Amino acid sequence: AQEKRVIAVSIPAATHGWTGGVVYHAEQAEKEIEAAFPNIDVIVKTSPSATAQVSALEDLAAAQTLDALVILPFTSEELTGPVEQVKAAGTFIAVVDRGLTDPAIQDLYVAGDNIAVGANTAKWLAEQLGNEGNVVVLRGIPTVIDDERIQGFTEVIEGTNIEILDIQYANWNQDEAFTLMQDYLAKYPQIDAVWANDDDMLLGVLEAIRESGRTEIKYALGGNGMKDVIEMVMAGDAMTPISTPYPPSMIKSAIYMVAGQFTGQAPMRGSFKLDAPLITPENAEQFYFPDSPF
Amino acid sequence: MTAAVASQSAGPRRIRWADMGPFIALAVVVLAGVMINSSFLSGTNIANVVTRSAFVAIIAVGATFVISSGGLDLSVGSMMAFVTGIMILAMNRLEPSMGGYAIVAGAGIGLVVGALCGLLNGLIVTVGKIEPFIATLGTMGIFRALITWMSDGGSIPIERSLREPYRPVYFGDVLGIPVPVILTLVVVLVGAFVLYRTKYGRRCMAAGSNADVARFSGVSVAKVRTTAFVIQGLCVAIAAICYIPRLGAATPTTGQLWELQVITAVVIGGTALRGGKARVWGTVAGALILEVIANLMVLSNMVSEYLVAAVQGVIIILAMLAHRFIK
Amino acid sequence: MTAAVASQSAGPRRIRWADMGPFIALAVVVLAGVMINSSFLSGTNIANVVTRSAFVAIIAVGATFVISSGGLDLSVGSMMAFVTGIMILAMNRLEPSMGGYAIVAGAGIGLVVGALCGLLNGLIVTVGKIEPFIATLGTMGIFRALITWMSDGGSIPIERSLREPYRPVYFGDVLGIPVPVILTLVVVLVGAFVLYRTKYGRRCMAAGSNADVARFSGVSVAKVRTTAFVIQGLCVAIAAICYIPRLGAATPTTGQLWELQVITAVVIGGTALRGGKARVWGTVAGALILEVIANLMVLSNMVSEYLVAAVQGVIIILAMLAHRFIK
Amino acid sequence: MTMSEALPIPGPSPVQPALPLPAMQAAGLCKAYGPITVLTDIALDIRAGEVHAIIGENGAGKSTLMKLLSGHVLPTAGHLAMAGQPVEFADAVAAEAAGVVLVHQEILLAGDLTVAENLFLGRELTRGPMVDDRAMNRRAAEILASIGAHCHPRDPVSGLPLAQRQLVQIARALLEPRKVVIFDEPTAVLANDEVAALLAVVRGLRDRGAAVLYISHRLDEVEALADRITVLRDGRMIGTWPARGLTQRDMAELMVGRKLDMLYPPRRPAASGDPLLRVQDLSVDHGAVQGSFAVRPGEVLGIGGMIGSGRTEMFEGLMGLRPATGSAVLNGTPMVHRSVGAWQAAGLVYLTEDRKGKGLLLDEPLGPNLTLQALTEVHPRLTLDRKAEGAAVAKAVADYDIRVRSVHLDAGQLSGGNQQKLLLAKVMLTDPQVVIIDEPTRGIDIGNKNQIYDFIDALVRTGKACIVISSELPELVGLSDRVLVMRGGRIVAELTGDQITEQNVVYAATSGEGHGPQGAQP
Ligand SMILES: Nc1ncnc2c1ncn2[C@@H]1O[C@H](COP(=O)(O)OP(=O)(O)OP(=O)(O)O)[C@@H](O)[C@H]1O
Ligand SMILES: Nc1ncnc2c1ncn2[C@@H]1O[C@H](COP(=O)(O)OP(=O)(O)OP(=O)(O)O)[C@@H](O)[C@H]1O
Ligand SMILES: [Mg+2]
Ligand SMILES: [Mg+2]
Repeated sequence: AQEKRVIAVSIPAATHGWTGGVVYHAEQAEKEIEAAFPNIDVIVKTSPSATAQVSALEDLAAAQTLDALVILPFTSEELTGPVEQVKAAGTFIAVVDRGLTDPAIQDLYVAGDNIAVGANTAKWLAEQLGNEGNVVVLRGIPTVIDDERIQGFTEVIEGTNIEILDIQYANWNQDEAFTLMQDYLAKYPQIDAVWANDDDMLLGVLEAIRESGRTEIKYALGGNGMKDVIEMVMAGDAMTPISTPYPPSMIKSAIYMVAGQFTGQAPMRGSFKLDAPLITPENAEQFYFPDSPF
Repeated sequence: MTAAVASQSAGPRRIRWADMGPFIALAVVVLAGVMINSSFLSGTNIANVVTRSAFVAIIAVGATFVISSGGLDLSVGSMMAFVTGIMILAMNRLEPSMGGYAIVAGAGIGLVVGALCGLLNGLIVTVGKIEPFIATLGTMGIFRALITWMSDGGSIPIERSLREPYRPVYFGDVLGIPVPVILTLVVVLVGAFVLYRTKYGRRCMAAGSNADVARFSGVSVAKVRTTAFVIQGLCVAIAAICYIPRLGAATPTTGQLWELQVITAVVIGGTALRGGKARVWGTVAGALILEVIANLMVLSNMVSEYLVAAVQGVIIILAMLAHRFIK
Repeated sequence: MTAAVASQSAGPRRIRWADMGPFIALAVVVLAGVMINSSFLSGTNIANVVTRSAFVAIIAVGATFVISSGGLDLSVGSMMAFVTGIMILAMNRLEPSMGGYAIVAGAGIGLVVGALCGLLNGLIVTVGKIEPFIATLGTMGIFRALITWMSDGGSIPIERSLREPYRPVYFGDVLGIPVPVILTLVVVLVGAFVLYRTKYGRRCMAAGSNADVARFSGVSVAKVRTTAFVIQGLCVAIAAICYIPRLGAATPTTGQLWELQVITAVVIGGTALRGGKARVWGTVAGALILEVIANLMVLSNMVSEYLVAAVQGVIIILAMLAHRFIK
Repeated sequence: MTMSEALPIPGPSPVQPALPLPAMQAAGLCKAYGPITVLTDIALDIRAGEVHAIIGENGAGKSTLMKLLSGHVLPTAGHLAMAGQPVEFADAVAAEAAGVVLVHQEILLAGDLTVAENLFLGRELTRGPMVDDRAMNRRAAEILASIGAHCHPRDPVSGLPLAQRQLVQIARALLEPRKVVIFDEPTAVLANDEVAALLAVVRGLRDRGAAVLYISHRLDEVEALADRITVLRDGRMIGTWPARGLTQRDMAELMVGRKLDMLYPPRRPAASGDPLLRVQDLSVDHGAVQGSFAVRPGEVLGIGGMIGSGRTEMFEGLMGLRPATGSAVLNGTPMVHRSVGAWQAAGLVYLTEDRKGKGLLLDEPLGPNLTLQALTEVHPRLTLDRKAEGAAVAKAVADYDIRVRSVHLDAGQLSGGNQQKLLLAKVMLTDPQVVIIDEPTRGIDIGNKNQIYDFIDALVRTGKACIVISSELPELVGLSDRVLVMRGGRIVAELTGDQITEQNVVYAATSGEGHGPQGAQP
């Protein structure tokens, strides 16, 4: 029999739609890979916070020899040291989404581009609005992802005549987004577009707009490529004609790339940056995963 | 001896200024709102705010029972998410055979599930004799995990065909009063009736005020407290019933941190956390105060988005301080 | 009367089985761990778990003061984040002029800030006479908002040049005992000394047990409670000092929900939430129990990732139940 | 009747100017709670080396006056002076610092702390930075022994019976030398032995030059102890008299303002018929062992014993309020599942000795307190019947002579004796067949005791039965048709007919196996 290879996967716990998607894809990858390659053991562990993730890394490393670690870090700064420690034992390190502050630690890096998510949305929006108009923005939970998206968005908008009327936290929560949008609507008589930074929140925003009966709002956009929103894009929805992918399936890709080296292929190394192209009615099909919970 | 008898004739009931505290605080917050932003008083905004506060208010009425009987329930937020999830799954399953009636059936199932969740909490606390804080912290984790598991971390949306017939339960109105507001009023009236006008209410206060006295007076403290938790569960289910049509889905974030809002509403309303006193109407005022403050945070332009939570915290503390000094 | 005199002669201190509850529960959980995964007992794993539990244990020692004196502090998690943020900013600012000594200076500043945060909580509760639950819920929002604001919603990392010299405070060991464990032991010993062997400790218990009696006996309940909050703040700062080298940054999510873990540890440890009793060593056992359970969740492969929180909830409730029935 | 007729005593004795300055002096003291005036124009001088008794009916204002003197409550008008110097006490702590200490009528101790910790709370003995537990425990043991308390310094207070707690409270006051020591009904919860020990302590205090203020409804104690007696009625001073010359009867009549009748009801014919309640082999954890007894219709069964003999435990066990084993038959029906509710439904109620901790909701008004136990009887329908409750309150106030200045007061604001009456009314509202009353007249004034005895008598004359647990021997003897005496958790004697004497009860309670020769006390 072959020697058993262990791939540990450390990801955030499913606290909202997108992280839920990550957990789903990681567990899918685990099932598929373990079924296909009996010599590979994939261990998926979720953590509700950065602290807990560091603990989980310690526990995983203490309990067995890890051949590879696939990690979606909560934050770059906080996880860099602990991952470095795991690497010191000879583990192959694959980092997903957020790079560590010391890139030398990462053998493989599958990068999401949160800045591009914001920037691409902003560019499209500016174009559609003719560089004019009022937008309101809903942001998520105060974390790096959220921060980068907002940064990407505002940098682009600053170069236009578009005014950002307001930015408030809605914690990537549908409900809070609904409430916040209702209040935006009460506060601002003229809103041309809304950007919700995440499709979960977008659903709440759309409900609030629909209920208010306001008609001046031309666009309400989200991000992340949630399947319900992609359905809307595919159907050519007037208010939400585009989305930006930030597919939680990137974790699955990374796990597969890592698993490759234990099935006889040469190890994949280096940086793979996922682009954040606009999802439009034309290309929506390829971003649509009807079985994913997200 | 005559003096004693004379004074025994029932005098006028004392007016308690202290009991007016929450309403005065509400008035102050509303006034502040009017000064901060003129659109605060617009019909839609007021309707929005009041309607939105329905969930917390309804759950908080249940919490008033639990707290005044000497308990505490931290699980209401997760329970809300769990019950919502079960209801949607049930409605979706029943829809093919029952059509629109699936909503009614699902609501019924929700009430039963809510009551059972409450019963679970109640039994752990009374039969298991575990500090309510810890017991319901445990079930909070359990309910939250269950909804996450049921939804695979994503969301459980209600069937499209049910959305339209179900919509009015949140968005509709009767004679201009939004349905959730009417529901809240009904819940509060029933709650106030039970607490102030029935034997059970008396027993609740006794159990919360001094459990030994209650026991020695033949009141089954365990039964009374368990019942309070069941009532809490029912209130959660009622809130869930009018919550579903709003966004049409249950997610792992549904109802997150509502437990804190609910408890805050109850305490701002004048119910003491150590039990023995219940102020149902105050509780409603408390829920409104919280919602109005949140609304004002968005409507005003004075506060950095980062500091909203700080300002809310400060306002709540100030409101409680004001309340103290009115006394 | 002879019998009476006999009974007054100092008998041996009774062994209280009930007090052993937390330690028995800890033993049971550890045993479960051994059965679930053989690597549980490995030196590294045990060292990891014990070291990690230091944060919650240290903060929970402070919470034991607050709770036994009749208070409650929900703000410790956010306070931890806030203090961590301030400390890192201070260290980064001082680093150019002071080099490695910036760590010491920063730690000093952290202690002062922690004490002040505690003082704020204490004054709101005692002078403002606001229910501790609500007061500290308010400051919880305030501290959380401040760290969000300080970090602009992102994170505050410590200077690279400070990371190496600071590392040993979390990762180092003395005679094989990890530094955080030593720190925890010191805090617990000091805490136990103050609670059980000083006047202040006595008065803490009295204030928590019956505030009126304490007052009549010349104990200033307000002072005692405020001091307890200050001690809590100091403990938070100590935890922050050994937290920074572990993660190297403060973020708006640092310490989130720790307040619940801390309170759970205290209660599992045998301290009653209503005040008047303190079990410092039990508190430490409680913190260890929580950390071991979390560790087992990672080590075992039996539980769906979605259900981890549920299983944790169930285990905590079972531990408390076992504890009850041992009594 | 006019006042002069009622008072057999010549007017108040003039103040004797020859004496040295009084230890404490009060002039023009008034106290009002909002519109409710409790005390009017009280003038008092309290002399060192003297026991000064304060007597008066329930609600007369005795406890309030004591609280004014000891800084627990601030007067609305009037002055205090100590040794001629005007003083004002900001709080009880200031008063204690000045040498004035009050032993409260209600128990005020921190339940989670041990006996010694309570005694030394706020003035702990220390060695360096540490509390010196050994010294405090030693000192506590001494002082407890000196007043005849049976508890251990390291016992947690919450586990102690009421009487022991009262003794701890007394010990607390006596820990340091004081100028003025005030006892507010210290013996209400004590039994004979402890009372005797306490009286000796009080005399000792007096002999060492302290001024003692002493409130009691047990007039025999007052007669035995007091040098001077002040009588309060309805918040006013009736006067101060030297104790010598005053009989108990005189005191009672001064308090009440009218002549008093016979205290105890006449003997009833011996009860016959099948027992209403029969209890077999009742054992309670940490308490009674294998108690068996029965009570017949028309009978008052007295239960005697020293404090800590397990009487309260036995009956709390019977009621299902403590873990207990054994069988009980009520009215021919075996009571398998025993709980307060089940007993009540079957026609038996128990009245606790601890009115503050287990009897009344102190933050609730009279109505809810009165009807808590009889909710279904008073409110038969779904909703609360406010009118019926009001009527019940009015009836209780009249029947039990509860002195309240407004029915909207909370139970905690009633005077101690009136709380006791409210508690009695509350339990009786369920219309039981068998009543177990633990210390029926604790803190009730002499005028009303009478009324309560008549009440018990009337009750059993209608074929009901009553079990009276009492530490007051005259009461036990005067009221009971049969007496069981407990010692160390066991029923050690049954006394009937002429055997029921104070001596026999004391003998059985302290040493004898059964009823031994009269007066053979060790
Ligand atoms: N806080 C208060 N508010 C209103 N009335 C009060 C308050 N406290 C006491 N009283 C009233 O003052 C009166 C005197 O009470 P106090 O306790 O002094 O009587 P007492 O002489 O000690 O009676 P007892 O013999 O029953 O102990 C009572 O009528 C009581 O109801
Ligand atoms: N929780 C307990 N654990 C152990 N012993 C106890 C406990 N509670 C009471 N006791 C003991 O049980 C004995 C009986 O006390 P109890 O109060 O029944 O006496 P009593 O005869 O009713 O006297 P009293 O006149 O004070 O009511 C006492 O010795 C007491 O110390
Ligand atoms: Mg009195
Ligand atoms: Mg007794």
